[in-house]
Amino acid sequence: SKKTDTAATGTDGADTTTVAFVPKLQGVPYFEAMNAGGEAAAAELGFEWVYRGSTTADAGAQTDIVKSLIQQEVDVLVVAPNDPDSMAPVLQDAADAGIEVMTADTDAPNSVREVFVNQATAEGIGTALTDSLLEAMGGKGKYAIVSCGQTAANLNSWIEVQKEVTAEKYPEAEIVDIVYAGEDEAKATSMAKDLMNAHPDLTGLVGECTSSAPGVAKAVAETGKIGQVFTVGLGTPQAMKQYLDEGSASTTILWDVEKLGYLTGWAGKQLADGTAFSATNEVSADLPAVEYTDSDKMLLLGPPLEITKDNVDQFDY
Amino acid sequence: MSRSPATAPTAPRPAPGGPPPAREPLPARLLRIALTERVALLAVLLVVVVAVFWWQGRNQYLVAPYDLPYLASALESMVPVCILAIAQLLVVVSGRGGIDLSVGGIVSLAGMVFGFCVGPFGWATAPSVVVAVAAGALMGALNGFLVAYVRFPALIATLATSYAFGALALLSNDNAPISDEPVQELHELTRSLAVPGVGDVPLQVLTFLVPVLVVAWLVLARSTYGRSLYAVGTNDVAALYATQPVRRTRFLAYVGSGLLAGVVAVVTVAQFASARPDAGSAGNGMALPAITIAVLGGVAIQGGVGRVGGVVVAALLVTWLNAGILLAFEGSEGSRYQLLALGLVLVLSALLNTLALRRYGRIS
Amino acid sequence: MDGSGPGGQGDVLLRATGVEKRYGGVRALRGVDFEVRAGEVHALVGENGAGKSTLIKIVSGAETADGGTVTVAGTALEPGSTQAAMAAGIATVYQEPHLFGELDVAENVFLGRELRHGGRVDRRAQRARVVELLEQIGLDPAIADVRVADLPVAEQQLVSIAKAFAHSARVLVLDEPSAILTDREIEILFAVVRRLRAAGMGVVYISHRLDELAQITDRVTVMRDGLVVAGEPTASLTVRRIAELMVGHAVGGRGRRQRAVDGEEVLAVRGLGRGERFRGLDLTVRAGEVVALYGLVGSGTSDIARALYGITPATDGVVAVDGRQVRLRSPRAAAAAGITLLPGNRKAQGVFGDKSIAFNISSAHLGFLSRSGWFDARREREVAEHYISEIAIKAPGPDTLVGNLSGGNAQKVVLARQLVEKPRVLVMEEPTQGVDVGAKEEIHRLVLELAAAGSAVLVISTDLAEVLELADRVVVVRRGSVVREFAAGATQADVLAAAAGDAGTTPGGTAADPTSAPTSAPTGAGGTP
Amino acid sequence: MSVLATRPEPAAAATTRRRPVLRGVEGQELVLIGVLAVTWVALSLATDTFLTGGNLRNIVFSVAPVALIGIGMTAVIVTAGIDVSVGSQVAVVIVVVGKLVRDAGVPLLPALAVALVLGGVLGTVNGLLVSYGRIHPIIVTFGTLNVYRFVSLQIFGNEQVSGVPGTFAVLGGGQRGQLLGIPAAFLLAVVLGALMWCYMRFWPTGRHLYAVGGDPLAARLAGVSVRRRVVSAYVLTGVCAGLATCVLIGSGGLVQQNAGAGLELAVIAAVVIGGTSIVGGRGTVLGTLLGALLVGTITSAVTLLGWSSQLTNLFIGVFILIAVGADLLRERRRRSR
Ligand SMILES: Nc1ncnc2c1ncn2[C@@H]1O[C@H](COP(=O)(O)OP(=O)(O)OP(=O)(O)O)[C@@H](O)[C@H]1O
Ligand SMILES: Nc1ncnc2c1ncn2[C@@H]1O[C@H](COP(=O)(O)OP(=O)(O)OP(=O)(O)O)[C@@H](O)[C@H]1O
Ligand SMILES: [Mg+2]
Ligand SMILES: [Mg+2]
Repeated sequence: SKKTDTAATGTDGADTTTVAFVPKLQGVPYFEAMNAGGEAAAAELGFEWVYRGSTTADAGAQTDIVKSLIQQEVDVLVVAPNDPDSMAPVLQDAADAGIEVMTADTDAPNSVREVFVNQATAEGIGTALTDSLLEAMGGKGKYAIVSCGQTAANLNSWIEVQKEVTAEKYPEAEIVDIVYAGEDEAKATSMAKDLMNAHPDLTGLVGECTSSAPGVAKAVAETGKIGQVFTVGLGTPQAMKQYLDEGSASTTILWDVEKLGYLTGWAGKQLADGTAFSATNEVSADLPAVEYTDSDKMLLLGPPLEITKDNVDQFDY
Repeated sequence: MSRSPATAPTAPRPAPGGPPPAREPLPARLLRIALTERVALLAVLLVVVVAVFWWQGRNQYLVAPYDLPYLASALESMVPVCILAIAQLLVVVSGRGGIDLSVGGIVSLAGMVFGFCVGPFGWATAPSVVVAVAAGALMGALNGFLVAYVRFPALIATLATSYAFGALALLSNDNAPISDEPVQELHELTRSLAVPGVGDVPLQVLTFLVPVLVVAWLVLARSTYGRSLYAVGTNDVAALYATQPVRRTRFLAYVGSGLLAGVVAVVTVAQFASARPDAGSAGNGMALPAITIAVLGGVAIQGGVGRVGGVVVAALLVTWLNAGILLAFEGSEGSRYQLLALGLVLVLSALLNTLALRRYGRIS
Repeated sequence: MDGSGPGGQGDVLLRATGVEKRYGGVRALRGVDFEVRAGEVHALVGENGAGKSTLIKIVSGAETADGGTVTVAGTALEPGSTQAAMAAGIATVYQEPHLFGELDVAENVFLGRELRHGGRVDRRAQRARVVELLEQIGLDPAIADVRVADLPVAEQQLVSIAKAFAHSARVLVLDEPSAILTDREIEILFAVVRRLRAAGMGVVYISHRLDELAQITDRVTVMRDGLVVAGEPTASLTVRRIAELMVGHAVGGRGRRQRAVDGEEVLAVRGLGRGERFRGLDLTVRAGEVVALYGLVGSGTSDIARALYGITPATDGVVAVDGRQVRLRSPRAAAAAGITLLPGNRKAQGVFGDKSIAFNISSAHLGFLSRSGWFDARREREVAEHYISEIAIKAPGPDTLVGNLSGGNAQKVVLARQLVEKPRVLVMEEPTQGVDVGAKEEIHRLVLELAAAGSAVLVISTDLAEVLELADRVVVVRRGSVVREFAAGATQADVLAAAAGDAGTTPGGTAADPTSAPTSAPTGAGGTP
Repeated sequence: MSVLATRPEPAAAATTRRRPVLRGVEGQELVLIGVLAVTWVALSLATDTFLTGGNLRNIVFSVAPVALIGIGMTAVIVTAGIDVSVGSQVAVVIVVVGKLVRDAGVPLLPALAVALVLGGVLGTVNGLLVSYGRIHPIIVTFGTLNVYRFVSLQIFGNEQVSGVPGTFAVLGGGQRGQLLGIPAAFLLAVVLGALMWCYMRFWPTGRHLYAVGGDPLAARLAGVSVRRRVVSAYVLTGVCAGLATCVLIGSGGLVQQNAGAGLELAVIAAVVIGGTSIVGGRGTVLGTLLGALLVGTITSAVTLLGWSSQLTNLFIGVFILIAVGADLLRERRRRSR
């Protein structure tokens, strides 16, 4: 069937703007939820939303996709870079092609992006993770972190904060080890078990990303240590539900991903229309006051959410 | 099957006493070559793919025009995989189950070496490039020593070293990429070059890919070493009896592979303006795609057979096919259908090839 | 004579009619009719590339014919199925031994038709049976559970013969079984074949050693260029006549040559040795001289050859070429010293199967054919074309894949490789294995020419007739050391006795065998049975 | 006759060069057992946590999938083939079965059957393309690696399967997945491995696998039905992949799109470390299981010793070289004697 893409081939100056979003990879609930939010924004604010992700999370594949979007002459390009610095060059190409460039979820600070839609500050996430875990652990004890990609910039920045917060606020608590399981839940589970074996007195585990959060919870459940070892993590609600219910996961730290997607779409539309952001923006009824800091050109969704078994059912992703 | 790419079809033998074999008409001849010669088959396929997508683009079936500039810019992602496929060509041809799974690890580690030289050490580009490529060659030499002299199965030796190199790359800078000012400026090496009539061609095609291809072709098709390599790969005992330096020949193939991986490391660092410790392992890693391209290009895994031409055509085919598929879909399906397309091209072209070879009586 | 047994009287067991086979452009078979009767040994002879192996491959289901039919005892055979052929009672020994290096002898013999016990392979029964078989064909029963890869190629050939005997067949096909066997082993083989014939079996016997035919076969079918040109009782044919039928024209006979050799010492070997393989070898070969190294399988001659070529270097002793002492650490070193080797195992050590004739010939002369690291493909072609005509390699051209050549033509290609750079010392292992009379003469002529041109030639052959025909001196090796040396003109009996030692083989013992008399006639077109 | 039967000389070689085949345990297996033993002893001395039930359980459980697929892969590689598509086979089976047990609530046995059959089908496609299509296995399976991955992603349809029930818990890593305190998944691998070991050693068709790998032409001439053997090896691998998938689903939870990614290398590594010749004709399942165990041990050892986890792969690499290298040296010495 013909792709009637008046906007895409923007030559005939049609008015519909196209905002394209490139996730780190397709198919994971997190980005699919952002996509849903973006589509909602597109419907309400009247622009075209393109969502195109690769099957593997690497800079090369992402670059090819960005290229195809440049070729498509979209008006706004939003990227959640797998590797921030690697994206800089191709984002430059996009800007040269007259496309408004922005980042969401993960920033590319050294790039030409005009705005970064941030879900929450590293401080916010790191602190929330640490506080909710140590609340479960009773403010003291040894815990370990099961992270994912060794080179994932944002995860590493959160871990830094967790270290600081633990050191300052919880003198009796200690991070005994940090391991990397990649985007592989099974590996995360097995590594979590290794950690519990290596440190019999371990009382806490953090799953740093959406694949290791359920992973560590599963490990606790399978070793029957529910109540002895507490886990928190950045997991998507539906994936964490069963663990939150059975108690192998205390809390999962996240934010309203669909709202993040909506905000992203909105921001893209603003860029396309050339409307500048003000210090606080009324984006929608759900997002009455989104803050914008001009120094680092960053839109901030707000503080992270603490999702527990009580509110997990509010989210359908 | 394994015979097809590298050997000219046997001319009909004038059956003594019998009637001389009838001259084959040109079209039939072209068809036979197209079907029996892997390179020709792929070339035809390439033309078809490009033509179809171009036509679709013209008639708005794609989300964007499939034109020369786009094809040119797509070459950027082909440079690394194509060079690495040539590296695989070298080692696979060298025989005895030759293969190099460690190219990914080498790209990562050599890339970090390059990053350190340019960044923290603040060296000039030229010496840094030399050091990085040399580092690659050195790692290749380790593989070569293990395979040719200690007689490790290539698959095991290079798998082990790929684990090791990858780990060292991560350790080298504690997981962090190197992307400070000087490293970012390296992007100049891979800026695109406006070619009149074509559009912007990525510079590395001319500065890295083409030279590599020319040299590889000269070495394999024209040099004494190339001949020795094919002999060793076909039957290393016979090669030994034919006074070939079997071990050295095989060893050098792996050195060459490592060296090319070093070149790719430089290209990748420049292209992404940052030296990433997981450059060669991110996603599916760099080794398997490279091997896939080599195999598609008609390199026979049992050794002794394979050509630069075939690998290049295969790389072009896959690159431009993928580029087209991305434009064929609005959403995310594109990158999934890329998998399907690659799989089908691999199997069907090989199938066609074998059927043809049986039809034309080249395999018994 | 012994040959005319019940031959030809029995009813037809195997009949092939109008068999056609093409390989691409090559017409290997052009409507061949062929039959084997019960209780006859039927010889199939022809030049290299005549189509013998192709025919028997089709009969055994290893290849599928393009036309024609094969019937066994009247019932048509399913084409292209080895199982069907076996089931019909056809057992085949192919020209190239087809065994599994990683498996042991017993398993090889029964592979595909294992003796079973409750579904499992009955190793004990198999082993017992194999020990019998090995003894029948004169092999050391101890090898029953040895990896085939560890056996010398001649023993491998015998194992594949044992494999064919192992199963009660009605038709036994032997494709050049004698090509790499010693005369002694051949006699043993004949004894077994005679017993099978007596038992009413039909035997197809392919060979280039025409003098054997009179001893063992009842009928001879001659093929040329994929056609049958004659089929007559052996008794009514002479070796010369058969040779003429094969070649298609009269062949010139030639008596044993007598020539004085007074060239200077080219190859001088002193006290050469390697572990238990061989020791204390003293040997000299003069310019223009042809010396033969003769020994039974396992006597160590092959190891001496490998040592002289630096494949498995000697551990002690010295070698000098033209008076200069040389260290033979690797084949390259040997070649640099002017020594080249025609390897004994064509398939494994000789040919690059899926490469062209040109590639195969040039492979040992890359330096010679290169200018400053760049390979000269034009000269390569010229060289290849030169030898294709020079030693009559039957092939479309230099681009033909050697894997597609007949056994004998492949052998010629490997030989050509040794000649390109006019070596000072030419060591030849089984120089004419699987080569037809015509080609054999050519190769012998070449060897002599090479010698005449001042090279020193060391022939390592188990074909005694050939040894005596070619050599100016025969050096007999037993258990790794020289036991005796004969000047030209020695009789087969003497040499054989020396080689076999006293182990039950005195000239008398040989004479006792009625068939041994004809054996001593020189091979080639020369003598008559 | 007896006069004629002069033996060829009992060549000095016979004693040295010639070694009888089919001794109880192959060289590489001995070496691996040695290396494993040393490592385990060292670890139990170095840490007081290694020799704990929990840890050993975790090790053997985490190697179970690789070991299971390795059983089939050994057969494939012995026939001089290779199957790099196992990871994608797992992906297809895991999404289908995952959705079945979650959405249709299919119970254990039917789900298991589906997994095995589906795996078998995927394997059959490979086998037929290799044997009847006469395409080199690496081309075929690189092709299907991509095609199967595509298929599974289409079935996933943009969302991972979360909240999978514990239908397969008996094969999972939890208490329910244990038999006498040993993970059932691992026991399964051991039992199947033993069966396969006997089959490849004592049954005619099992031996034929070696013949096919050693020299297919010779095998055909000997009357071995080469194609059937080849197909059977790939089918078996597919079935094993199906079984391994059930272990991966285990006590349920999350099923990701990247399931099985990179598994092919882990399996092939285990097989080749186990002494199976990549060019075919030689190898045993026992070696494969030991190879898998070695890799698993090292992975968890690094964490137990509290070393930075980037070191893991470094050590795996080094140990592979040690384990395989030791056998090479043995062989070298044997040959030079
Ligand atoms: N003694 C031998 N007999 C038969 N084949 C051998 C022997 N030694 C080696 N080969 C075969 O020859 C191949 C090459 O052997 P090798 O590596 O020793 O060659 P080489 O000439 O010594 O190399 P280089 O000259 O560079 O040292 C081996 O793969 C092996 O299969
Ligand atoms: N697989 C093949 N492909 C192409 N041509 C072949 C093939 N096998 C045999 N030929 C050709 O068929 C012809 C007959 O070969 P064949 O092996 O039957 O000869 P032969 O009589 O056995 O010779 P020799 O006595 O040397 O073994 C030869 O010209 C050979 O080149
Ligand atoms: Mg023949
Ligand atoms: Mg000998």
